[in-house]
Amino acid sequence: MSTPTLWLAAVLPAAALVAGLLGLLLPPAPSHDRASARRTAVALGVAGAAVSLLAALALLVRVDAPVEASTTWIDLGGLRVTLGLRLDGVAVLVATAVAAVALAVQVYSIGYLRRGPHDDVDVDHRYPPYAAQLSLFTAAMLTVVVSGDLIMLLAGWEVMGVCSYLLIAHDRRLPEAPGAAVKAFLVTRVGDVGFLLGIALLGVGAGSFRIADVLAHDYGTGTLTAACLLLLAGVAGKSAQFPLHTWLPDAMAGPTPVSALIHAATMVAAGVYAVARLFPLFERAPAALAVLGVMAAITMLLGAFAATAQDDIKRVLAWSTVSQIGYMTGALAVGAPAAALFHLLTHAAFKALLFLAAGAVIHAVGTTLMSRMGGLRTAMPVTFWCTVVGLGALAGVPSLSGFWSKDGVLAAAEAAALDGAGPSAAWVGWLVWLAGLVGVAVTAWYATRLLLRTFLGTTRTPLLRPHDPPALLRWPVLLLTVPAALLGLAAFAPWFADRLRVPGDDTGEAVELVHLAPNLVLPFLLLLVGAGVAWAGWRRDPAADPARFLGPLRPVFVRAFRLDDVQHTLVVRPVGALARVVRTGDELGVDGLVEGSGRTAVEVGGGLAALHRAALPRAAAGVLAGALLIGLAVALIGVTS
Amino acid sequence: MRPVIPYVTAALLFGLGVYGVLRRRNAVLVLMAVELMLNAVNLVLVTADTTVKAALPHSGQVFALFVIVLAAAEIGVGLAIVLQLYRLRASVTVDDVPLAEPAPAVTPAERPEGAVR
Amino acid sequence: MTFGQVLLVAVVAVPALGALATAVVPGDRAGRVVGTVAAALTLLATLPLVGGDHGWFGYGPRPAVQPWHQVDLPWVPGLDLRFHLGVDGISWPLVVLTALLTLLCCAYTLWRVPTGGGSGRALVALLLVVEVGILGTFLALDLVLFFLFFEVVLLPMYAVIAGWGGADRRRAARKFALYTLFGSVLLLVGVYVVVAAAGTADLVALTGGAGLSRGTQLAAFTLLALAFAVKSPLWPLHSWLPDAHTQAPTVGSVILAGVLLKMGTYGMIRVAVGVAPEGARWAAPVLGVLAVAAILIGGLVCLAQDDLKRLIAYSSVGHMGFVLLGIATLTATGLQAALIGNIAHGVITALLFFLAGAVKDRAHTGSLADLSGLRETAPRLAGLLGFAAVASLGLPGLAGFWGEAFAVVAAVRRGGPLWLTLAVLAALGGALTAAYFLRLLRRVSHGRPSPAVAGLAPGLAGAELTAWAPLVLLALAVGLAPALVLSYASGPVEALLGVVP
Amino acid sequence: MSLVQSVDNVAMLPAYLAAGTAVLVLLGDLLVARPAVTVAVAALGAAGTAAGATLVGTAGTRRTFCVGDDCSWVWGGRAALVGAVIALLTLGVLALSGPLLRAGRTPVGEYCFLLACAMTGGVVLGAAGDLITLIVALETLTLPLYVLVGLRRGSLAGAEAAVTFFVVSVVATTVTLLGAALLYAVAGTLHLDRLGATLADRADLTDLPLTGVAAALVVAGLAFKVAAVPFHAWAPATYDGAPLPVAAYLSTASKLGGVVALLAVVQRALPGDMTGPVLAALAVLTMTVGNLVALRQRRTVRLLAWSSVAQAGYILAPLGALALAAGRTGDARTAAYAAAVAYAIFFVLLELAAFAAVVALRPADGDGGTLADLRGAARRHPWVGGAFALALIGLAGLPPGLAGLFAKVTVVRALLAGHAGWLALVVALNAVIGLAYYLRVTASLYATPTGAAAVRPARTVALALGVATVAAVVIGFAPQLVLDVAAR
Amino acid sequence: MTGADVLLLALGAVAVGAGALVVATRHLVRAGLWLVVCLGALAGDYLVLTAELVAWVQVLIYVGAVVVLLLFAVMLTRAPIGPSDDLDRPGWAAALVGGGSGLGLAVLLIDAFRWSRVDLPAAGTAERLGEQVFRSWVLPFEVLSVLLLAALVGAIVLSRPDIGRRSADEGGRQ
Repeated sequence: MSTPTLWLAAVLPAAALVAGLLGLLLPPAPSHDRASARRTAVALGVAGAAVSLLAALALLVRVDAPVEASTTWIDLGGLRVTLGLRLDGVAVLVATAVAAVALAVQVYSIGYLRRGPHDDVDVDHRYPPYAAQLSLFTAAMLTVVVSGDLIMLLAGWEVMGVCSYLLIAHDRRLPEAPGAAVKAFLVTRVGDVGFLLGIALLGVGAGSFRIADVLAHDYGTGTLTAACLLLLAGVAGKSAQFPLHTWLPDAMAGPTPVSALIHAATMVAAGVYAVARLFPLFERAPAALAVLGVMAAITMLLGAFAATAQDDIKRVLAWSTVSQIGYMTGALAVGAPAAALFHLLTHAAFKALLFLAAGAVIHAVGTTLMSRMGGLRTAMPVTFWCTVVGLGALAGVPSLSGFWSKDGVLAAAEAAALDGAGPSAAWVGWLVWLAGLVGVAVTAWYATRLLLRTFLGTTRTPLLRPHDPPALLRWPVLLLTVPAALLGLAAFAPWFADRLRVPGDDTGEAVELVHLAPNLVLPFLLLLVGAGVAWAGWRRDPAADPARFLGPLRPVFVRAFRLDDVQHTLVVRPVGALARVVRTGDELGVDGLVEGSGRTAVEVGGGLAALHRAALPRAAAGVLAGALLIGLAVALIGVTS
Repeated sequence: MRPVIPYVTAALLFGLGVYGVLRRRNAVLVLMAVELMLNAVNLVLVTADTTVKAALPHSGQVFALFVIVLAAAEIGVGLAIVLQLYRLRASVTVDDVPLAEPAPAVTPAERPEGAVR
Repeated sequence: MTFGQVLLVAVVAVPALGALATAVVPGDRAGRVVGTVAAALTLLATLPLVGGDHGWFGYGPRPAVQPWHQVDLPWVPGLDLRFHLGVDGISWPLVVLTALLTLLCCAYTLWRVPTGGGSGRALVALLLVVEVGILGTFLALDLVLFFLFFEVVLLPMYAVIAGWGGADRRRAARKFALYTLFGSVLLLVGVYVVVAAAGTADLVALTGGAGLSRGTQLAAFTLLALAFAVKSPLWPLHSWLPDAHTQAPTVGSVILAGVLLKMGTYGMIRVAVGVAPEGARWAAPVLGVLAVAAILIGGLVCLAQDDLKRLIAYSSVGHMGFVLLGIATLTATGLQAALIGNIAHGVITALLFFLAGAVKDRAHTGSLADLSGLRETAPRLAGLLGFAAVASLGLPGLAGFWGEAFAVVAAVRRGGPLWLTLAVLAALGGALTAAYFLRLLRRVSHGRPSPAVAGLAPGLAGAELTAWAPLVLLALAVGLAPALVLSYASGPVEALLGVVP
Repeated sequence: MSLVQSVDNVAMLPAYLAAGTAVLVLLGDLLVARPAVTVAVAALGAAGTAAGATLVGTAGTRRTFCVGDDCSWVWGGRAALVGAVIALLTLGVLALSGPLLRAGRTPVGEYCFLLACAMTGGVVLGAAGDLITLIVALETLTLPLYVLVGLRRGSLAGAEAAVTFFVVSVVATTVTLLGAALLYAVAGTLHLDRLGATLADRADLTDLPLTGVAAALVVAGLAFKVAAVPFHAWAPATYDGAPLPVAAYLSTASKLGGVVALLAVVQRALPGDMTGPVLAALAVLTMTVGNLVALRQRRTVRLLAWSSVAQAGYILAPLGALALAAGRTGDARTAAYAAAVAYAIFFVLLELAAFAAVVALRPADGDGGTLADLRGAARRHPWVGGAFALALIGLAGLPPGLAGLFAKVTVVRALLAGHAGWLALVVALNAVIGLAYYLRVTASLYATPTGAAAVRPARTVALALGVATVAAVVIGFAPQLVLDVAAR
Repeated sequence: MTGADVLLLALGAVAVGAGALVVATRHLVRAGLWLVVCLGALAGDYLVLTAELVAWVQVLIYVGAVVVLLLFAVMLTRAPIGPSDDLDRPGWAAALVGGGSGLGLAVLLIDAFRWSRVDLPAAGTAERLGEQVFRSWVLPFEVLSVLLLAALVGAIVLSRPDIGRRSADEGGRQ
């Protein structure tokens, strides 16, 4: 491996990391020199992301074959932990996406976290730590991407969790923000328990945590299945898959750019990426893939249906993320990692675009509720058109990026279902395929609804004078429109497709991302149906919400099938109660025993002392009785022995 | 001669002495009971001289002599002590001699100050 | 005497003499300065210890303990007691940590003496005596000497708590003293069970069982493990700790949590496992189960805790549970995890207690209900608290990760249904750790400033930064480069495990 | 054959010195009639006795008053140790008596004379080779103390203490005498070594229940002297009523005498399988009850008294190892005896220091007072308070009171050498209870003072305290000194 | 049963009976007198057992000195001459312990000696005993002298409270 490549790969996370660490040293509080602190923070954040992006682009050019380098980090009693890089096409592509989105978010944040027009409070008085945390977040994700060692991957993985926690809790005006942040971290952390155990199983089996060693090791089926299932728990947490998806919608309490970062390129992508990275292991564990498939199918539909009823624009997008990640994991489940990764990339582009655009809307109208928007098309044309592109890609409008990648997923599922292709069982293919198809229609429905409710019709808050955002906000959105629209076409470029080849795939066949076949029509038809129904509903009464047609299902969908409540009832409350019980038990039981023995000693002492609260004869009696008893005992022992 | 006769006499005398020590309230009577016990010991010692093949003849009787002297000395001092007590309290009832300090006069509220802390 | 031997003796003698000097120097501040200088000199003396003979170049079987330097002088032959000190890869990091923390505490005391009665220099002198005991415990290679130093710590620490602690300090201090004495008298009996059976108290000779019968080993391990379990503390023998920590002054908590508890875990590795390996093998499942119980119960209690210092104290129960789980696995991985967990916990919890002390000193309350919005008024303090909490919950890349994650890995490595279950439960305990620390941060850092917090000055004193910065850096450094701690330990650990049947 | 036993006067020198001291004090008091001279004579005599005991002891074992192989007087290492220590304790107590004697309500001459008589008893006790000498010496040690205890003029507590001590002591002596008489009736000899040999040789005697009971009665009677439970109830009342220096003497020299007497019969005369279980039971009871009751004491001297009851338990504990067959092997026995002696030496030193500190902190001629009276004492008198704290911590058996720590270690080691692990555990757990009240006293020494005026400690008391403390520190670092002399 | 046995039995019965009255009578002074009877009977026992010197010393010291001393003490403490009701405390414990020890000892002794028979040894005359004391038991004899001296001085000190005051005055003068 050539040294420059190595250096570039190291720079990739390091640049952001350094920027982040330096940023943390800046004065966080409002103080007399905060203007300069903010400037420094901005410079550091943007520079970190930019350098990372440049490095990623350079690597994109340089890396055409997988490269790997590692050095021992620490050897724990025969278990080798390495500090290593493992670069292949997938890694470089994902890294590029991450860095690009990160840069866009950094730039966007400069403008977004200024004083808002409808807010007297100085929102960004803690900008330096915010920017630094963004940088750290990026660095962590990039670490996950380039890491050649499971422990190192875990490091990035967990740091991401912490950063998400910090960033979601950033906004001090929102009372629900800290709770959402804690939830985000905790739910993913619970998943990470499985992830850690899975890694431990793999590492212990191979005697090393290096991914190459792990992939090369021949595990027993039981171990492998267990390890893969455990890894899936972590994946479910990070990638917001059922049943650990509940944190993601709540995480919308964070500032919108943070949401963009989390949803587009970092947290949620990490799970999919990790599975793809270790795909050869999953291929050998069909049971795990089946579980993944079920999970994916449920998630797809769950997310899609939940998105239909939301009023909060960010929550619609959040649920759509849940659903789209379901497509990716579905692709993985049917043995098409390339399709999953392709969808990941296109999703990164259009979801970042959508969030930043939504941010622009929120910025303009000062609310996230669609019921208070409407008719913004004229006031915000740029934002409107960008959103149209984004939503089109999301829904899978032909020729936009999402169309191609979603088609890839559906085609793979169809192949698995009909032809039994891929490593998983046919029923998994059927499940994913059917769920995917339904999902297409529903996605089209809620995308249309979002567009109509937000931009068309009449304005519902007439006092506002919304306008397109300033340049700092506009340009990132505009630039993201390009990949959101066009990235799908890259699938036709062999060099691109080839880069999405996962490690286990050494067949040498060309990676086929797009299947230009008649059955492309089927999803397109479903799309039209979904969009048409939504449009029809809106036409009947442009002021009303099309979601009203959901009828009694609406509240269920709003609450996302009440899974939050289930989680609260089944996990949160029992744990809290258990904690109180254990605390009481510890204080009264364990400590009570200790204190009690002390008290008992004192009591017994008191009792014995009371025995001595007597007159002299008792002392003499003690002597004589003692002698008598001892004599008696000795005599008896003497007689018996 | 049946040595068991004086031995049992001694045992019974000792028992009577023990009973007296424990029963009597008057310090002088207690001392008398002690004398009974000591005499029981002496009887054992003197009788033992007849029963054992001692390395030194008459050791028991010698010991008994020493015990008599010892008892005399103790009674002398003991009576002086009892009389001293009588001078101070005008009573020689041993039941009035406490073993423990008088019951605490401090209130429970004060206790943590001095005792527990 | 070689240079290394001089250093070894100096490491114990300098703080002892320093304590004396501190006590007799006229003037309170002068005394504190003298004490701090002595602590600094001690730290300086510990550092070059690393430059010893690390390898084993001789012929024949590898001895289980190969000190880099050692001093071996007769003391009380009638009690099988020799003044035998030595340092190796297992003890050296702990020695340095002890010296460092004591120095930081002394320096901190230069700036602020806790209110409550005693003079500052008496506090510094007591801290130095505590240091003597801890360092001696880590360095002792004679069982009886080990016990002796183990006991030295007790009363000075009692005095620190009782003299400078919080409102309920007397009771807490008494509980601490009596409970830990309960542990150390068991240690005494255990030590002489071994010595009486083996005829020697030399740890180098004893390590590996030294031909002790199985029955003796079981008895010895039970006694020794109980003793160390009290000190560590292992659930359910932990209940002295929350009270002591809550009531102790900041520096007392720092020393207590930072290094004093490590005497227990160190003893468990070096003495209990080393001397009675067969007993260790026999008791490992029980130890493992209790360790996991400690993790879970510590976590759950923290989750329902409403006092800052008490929460941190209970968190120690959980963390020490991970360390003991590592030891209980009796694998090289587990022991190394325990060693690094020891160091990490020392650094991080010391920092946490410093911070909790700072919060409490400023806001005059430690109740979580009365604290909130710290990041609004004192952002740096809140940031550091966040850092420490995150480090403590075992974030990879910071010191706490290695010990906890690899204790779990070690349990997985040990294999079998029991250990796998323990691994799963311990990993869940890790999630609990996150839960209560996040709850702590949410209460203290976020939200609107409470009345107690509203008036805080945003800045930090220079002394505080001086005391904390090394800990922050260490938490990072050990996290990023665990080899700092473990590179010297692998040899001794392998050798130790080489003798475990 | 001469009419009178041949006498080795060199071997008898310590006894002569001790008895001579008594006589000289009496004469000096009669002829010179100056308290200072009397005290000086007594002090010189005590010092001379200690020196003589040591000198004669270093020259090897000397025996005299022999009948055949049985000797009534054996001046060996143990005797020299006991003699020297008792003489030194007498010297120390004399120093502590300074304020009491200067206060003027105590007859100086008689006080010193009685003390010297008691010392004579103690010196003879260590060398006694037969039961008669042993018991007579023990009485000589005790009888003057009845008087001394009652010497607080006009104090009802003092008179009551004297009566208590006297009555219980007489009863206990009678029990001992009965045991001795029965032993004689069984074995036909009164010399300890011969008794031991006889009982070891003749299984028919040891099978007799009477023999066991006789042995038990001797042990029980002697256990009274060390205030072992259940023969202890006199101790707190007596200590508290007696003048402080006399209480100090009772809890150090007198207790040491009891230990020596017990050891003499247990080691030389009685078979271990008879005495072992008795001693083990006594040890367990003694330390546990002593410690538990001490938890509830509010008067300083009573607390010390109960603690010294508990300490007697630790002294007896190693002998409890004799209860087991493994504890009766040669090495284990030797270790047990040596441990008991060593513990006793460590203990009397620390106890003397503790009493010296109490004397120093209390007004002359006062009693021990309550614990509340000691509040903040260490802040008013840092050195005295520090020494007191050190002594208390030593009694608790913790560093920095290394002497006490090594004492406990010695006991535990001896017990484990005798495989009496359970007894070692009891000792260990009792040490925990012990710490509870020692800590309470120590902590109250350093508490905020309540404002009582500071009393300036007398010079002699300070000297005694200083010497005892320095000695405690020295043997704390070099316990081998004590272990060596104790093992002889 | 020889004549000696009969004598022993008779004297023993007298001694035990008198002893019982010593501990049971309600007259203080009579207790002293019964003690004389008991001690006298014992002296007779000694004579039968050929311990002549001990018997005479018993009569001299015990009956002659100790009992007189005790009676003086009874007088000095102004005890009532007639019967008094408050001499005893409830007696079950005392009876238990006293009876237990007396009977227990008796059983042990009977168990040890049964109905064995011994010949009486040479008489313990003053000459023989003196020889024994000075041949074999000089040491305790000497120590006892110190004890007696101490007892003497001690008894005087306690009995005369003015001794302390005198030295106090001297201390004051110096």
